[in-house]
Amino acid sequence: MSDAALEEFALRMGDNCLILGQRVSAWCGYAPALEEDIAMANVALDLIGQAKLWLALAGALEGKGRDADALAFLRDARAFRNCLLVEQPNGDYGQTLMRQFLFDAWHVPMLEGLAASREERVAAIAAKTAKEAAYHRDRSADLVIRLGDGGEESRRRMQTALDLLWPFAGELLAADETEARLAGEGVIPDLADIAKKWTAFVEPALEEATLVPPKDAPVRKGGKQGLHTEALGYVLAEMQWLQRAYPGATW
Amino acid sequence: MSDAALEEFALRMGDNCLILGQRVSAWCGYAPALEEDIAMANVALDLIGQAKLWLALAGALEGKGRDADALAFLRDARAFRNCLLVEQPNGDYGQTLMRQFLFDAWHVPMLEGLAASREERVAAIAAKTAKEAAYHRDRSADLVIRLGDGGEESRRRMQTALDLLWPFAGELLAADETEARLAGEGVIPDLADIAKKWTAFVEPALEEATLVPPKDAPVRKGGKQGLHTEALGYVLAEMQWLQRAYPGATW
Amino acid sequence: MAPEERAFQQKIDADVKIEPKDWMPEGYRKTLIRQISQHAHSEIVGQLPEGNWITRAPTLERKAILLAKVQDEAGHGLYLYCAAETLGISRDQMTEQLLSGKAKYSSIFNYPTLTWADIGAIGWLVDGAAIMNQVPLQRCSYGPYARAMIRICKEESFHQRQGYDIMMKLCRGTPEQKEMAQDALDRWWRPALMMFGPPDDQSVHSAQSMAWKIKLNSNDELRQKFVDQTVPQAEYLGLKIPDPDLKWNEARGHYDFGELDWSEFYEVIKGNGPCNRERMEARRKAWEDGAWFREGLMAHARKKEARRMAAE
Amino acid sequence: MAPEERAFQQKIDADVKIEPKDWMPEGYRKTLIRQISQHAHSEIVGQLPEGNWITRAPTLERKAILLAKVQDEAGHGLYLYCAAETLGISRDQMTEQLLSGKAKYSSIFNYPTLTWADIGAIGWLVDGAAIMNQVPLQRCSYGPYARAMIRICKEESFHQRQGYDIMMKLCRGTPEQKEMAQDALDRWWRPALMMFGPPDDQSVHSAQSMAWKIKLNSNDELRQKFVDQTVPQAEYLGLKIPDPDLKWNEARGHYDFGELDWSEFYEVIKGNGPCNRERMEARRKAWEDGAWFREGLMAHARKKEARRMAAE
Repeated sequence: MSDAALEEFALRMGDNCLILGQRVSAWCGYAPALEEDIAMANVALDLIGQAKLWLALAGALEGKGRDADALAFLRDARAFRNCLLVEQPNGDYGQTLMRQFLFDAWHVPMLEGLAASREERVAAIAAKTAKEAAYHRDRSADLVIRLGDGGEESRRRMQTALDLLWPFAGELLAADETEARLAGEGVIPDLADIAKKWTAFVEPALEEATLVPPKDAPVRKGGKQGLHTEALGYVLAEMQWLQRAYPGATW
Repeated sequence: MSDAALEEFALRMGDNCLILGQRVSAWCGYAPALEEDIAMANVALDLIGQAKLWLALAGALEGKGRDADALAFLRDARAFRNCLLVEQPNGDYGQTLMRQFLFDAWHVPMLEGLAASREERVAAIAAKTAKEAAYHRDRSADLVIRLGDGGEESRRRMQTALDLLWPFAGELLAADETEARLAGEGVIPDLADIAKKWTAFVEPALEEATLVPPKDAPVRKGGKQGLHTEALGYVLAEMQWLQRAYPGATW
Repeated sequence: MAPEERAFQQKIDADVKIEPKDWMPEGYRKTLIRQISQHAHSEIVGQLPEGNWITRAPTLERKAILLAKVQDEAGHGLYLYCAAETLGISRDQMTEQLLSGKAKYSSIFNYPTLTWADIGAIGWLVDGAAIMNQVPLQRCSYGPYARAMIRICKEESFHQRQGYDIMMKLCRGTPEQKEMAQDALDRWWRPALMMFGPPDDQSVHSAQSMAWKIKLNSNDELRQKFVDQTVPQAEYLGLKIPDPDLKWNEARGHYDFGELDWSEFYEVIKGNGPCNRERMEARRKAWEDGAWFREGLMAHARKKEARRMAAE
Repeated sequence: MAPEERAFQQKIDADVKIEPKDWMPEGYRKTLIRQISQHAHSEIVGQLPEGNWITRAPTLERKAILLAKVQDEAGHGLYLYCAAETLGISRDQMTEQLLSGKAKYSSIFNYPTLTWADIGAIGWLVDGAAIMNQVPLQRCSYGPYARAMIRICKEESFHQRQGYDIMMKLCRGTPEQKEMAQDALDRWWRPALMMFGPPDDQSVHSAQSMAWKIKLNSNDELRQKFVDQTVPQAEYLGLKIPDPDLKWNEARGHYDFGELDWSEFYEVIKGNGPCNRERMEARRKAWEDGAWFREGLMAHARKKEARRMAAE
């Protein structure tokens, strides 16, 4: 098993959690109901916690003494490996929920599959985090269904969110060379299998929500290879500023 | 004449130009008409140019080898000396124009007064920049008048903008100790006099615009002493990120 | 005094808790609603100044701690709204009072968080002062409020320790970090002391509230206690309290400290603090932008109910 | 061929400029409107990828230069819209065609600017390719377009030098900066080559446009010229062109270079490039958010006119 491929994979997992956690955390105090403030903080908290675990693993595999914070706060955009979906702007609360739903529906089977990884450190992180991911998935699916099959405006907003975000889902579901190799080695699950599970979860939920995925939308991807949208740079500028403004300080 | 007071004053002038220029520059490509894209870029360009002059002077007076870029890109929020008005968010285009109008109406008599400064370096910068400031002032006043005395929606938006921003104008018009001392030494004009000129320009323009300043609005201030609103930190994070991400690089 | 009112007061004097279904004087109910909802609103608005640094926290650990803290505050808001609801007011009514400006929240949240050290100072000083105010309220006469306080105080003391820990890291850090810590103390010290309310001789409502045991200590008493507790903590950090009149008074066994400028306090209460407008705008925007979400959920609930009825 | 059409073609063959009031075939008018408005739209949309770095430019000088450049682009948009208007279409109509997706703009602007080096690469490569396209158009048969091109080309060559200067600074800078420059070249090289349009054997409209002198060189001819010009510049910077097939062909006196993946080009044209959606959304939002502004100014103009009439 190649350490470089595994390091790359750990970065992707960690960056997905980090960037989505960062996005979600911006809702604190601004959500549409107090319960949602609490729930969003909870999602962000779990994601940041998971980011720490994956990035620590990536740093250890790299072997250059970079810890999770160094990776989170001192890389430039091109070195980030998150998928494009998670860096998309929060938009309205419906877009935030839809982004979460599409991500969670991938995250849960992925973590469940990873829990059976031949690589112990990967299996340990996945086993530790799969349950909280499932909890968030159930919650985001429930809200997508209720708002889709809700009032006229909520349905319209959720459909808009789906149209907007659907093209980004494909990136999560298709393996590149790194992932194909790791799957072959039993380190990560086969992404084709994850895609099936994703579809099996997402399709009935959207149907219940009375929402229709856009037809023939081309997949937008590149994040896993560090080719991001212009949105990421701004996320990083804000997130990293303090670390970079006081280099070498401990906090 | 105290170099420290003059340095402080040069910082204030420079930071006002820098932060307002930074705010305004965010309109590039997003203004409501092509002519406005061009005009906003022009305003930003002149302000950034002025910021360079003032900050270079401040750095020279400080005498620690910091140039204009070091001051612009490597200070934290508490060390910035711009007034609160210029750091206020762009809002809609009406708020951007109103902010500009209230600032320009101060900026022009200030620069005209400074052109007669006993301090040559100050007089030189002021003489060099007063004309472009007057040009911007005439333009922002003209637009405020046309939009205030325009349609129902444009009037409503401009009045909202005035209500929002009026409380920040007072900070520009009242001298603190530093400014009182410098005025006494003939380095800068008397702010009471500037305030009169400001009012003499602003009042008839607002009247023509059919806009009414809010009554008894308490003055919001603190920026000149480095006590900012929470908005500034985000402006700096974005503006400074690249410099800080690659310390010591030349560009 | 009517017999039921006498019985009520006797229960209070005997430290028997008043529960939602018990008889209570209108003034007691109203005062409690005002006090509890104001406290709840403070938790809600209090998310904003700290939330301002979540996306810019300097490490993942600090980001997580801050997220958890802000989440706790929202949770406290929730308990407190529930406690107030037992007195016959709905959460929506309270929200409306907050957004219309009719209800108040703690003035401290009208100050901006300008540096990361402010997050430390808020935990240390603001949560410290809050605990000082709240610990006695665990014994207050109204059962639901007293019980909410027990839960809240436990979490708050955790927050205070985390805030102090941030300050400690800064004070043991680089000179710039230490300066940042001192600057935060300089800005938050006086507003924190004002959290105990105006001096006793200017304080209204106090006597009745004390008799009802919904206020258990005087403002000045708590303020003194806070100063006595905090000064040694500042010394341990190596920070200087920004008060030239501060000194230990051997005779009183307390620290003497300088007069506070109460005109600032009243200005902030009137709405003229540094961030009043921004705080209220943020809450209003959250509420208005979220209207479609709340309505959507209600529409779904109605549909579901209609379907259930149709199926029966 | 009708006599007026023959006269028209003779003027063109004799290098006499066609002016707005002259007779012209409908096809000439339509083709020009399409070409000029597409060029104008490219300038407008082209503000966005570069504008993306104005607020993050690394020095005040670079910020000013970039601002001036983006301002120039808006200015070019303005000249070009004016040139197109002489052919009987209004700016609002053209804007509507852009926003509805009916009109195109240069595909290159559907790629994102991910680092500061992209600003250098755009100036060097994208403006370089644009100039290569535009220089011959200074001699095109339609007067207003030719004159706009003269002005535009002068400014563009300035922009190209500034872009090259950014690249130079990066390549002479830290290893990280040099890596950033190479990365930008790697990403922009192929899209820049595609700016000259599909290979000649796939290109439509070309023969007629050449006869009308609104297209003066073939796509492949200009592309070759661009490669020949740019390769030595890259070498001077110490950067490697990302094309394994690139090599000097002594016999041809030109560089040979690898096949381009035209399927990507057609995907981007179809709307499926990395930023098509964001670019159009940004333009639409600017237009819609600005509606009140434009209407307000018109309302004022109407009022003023009414007052003037009343006073007469």
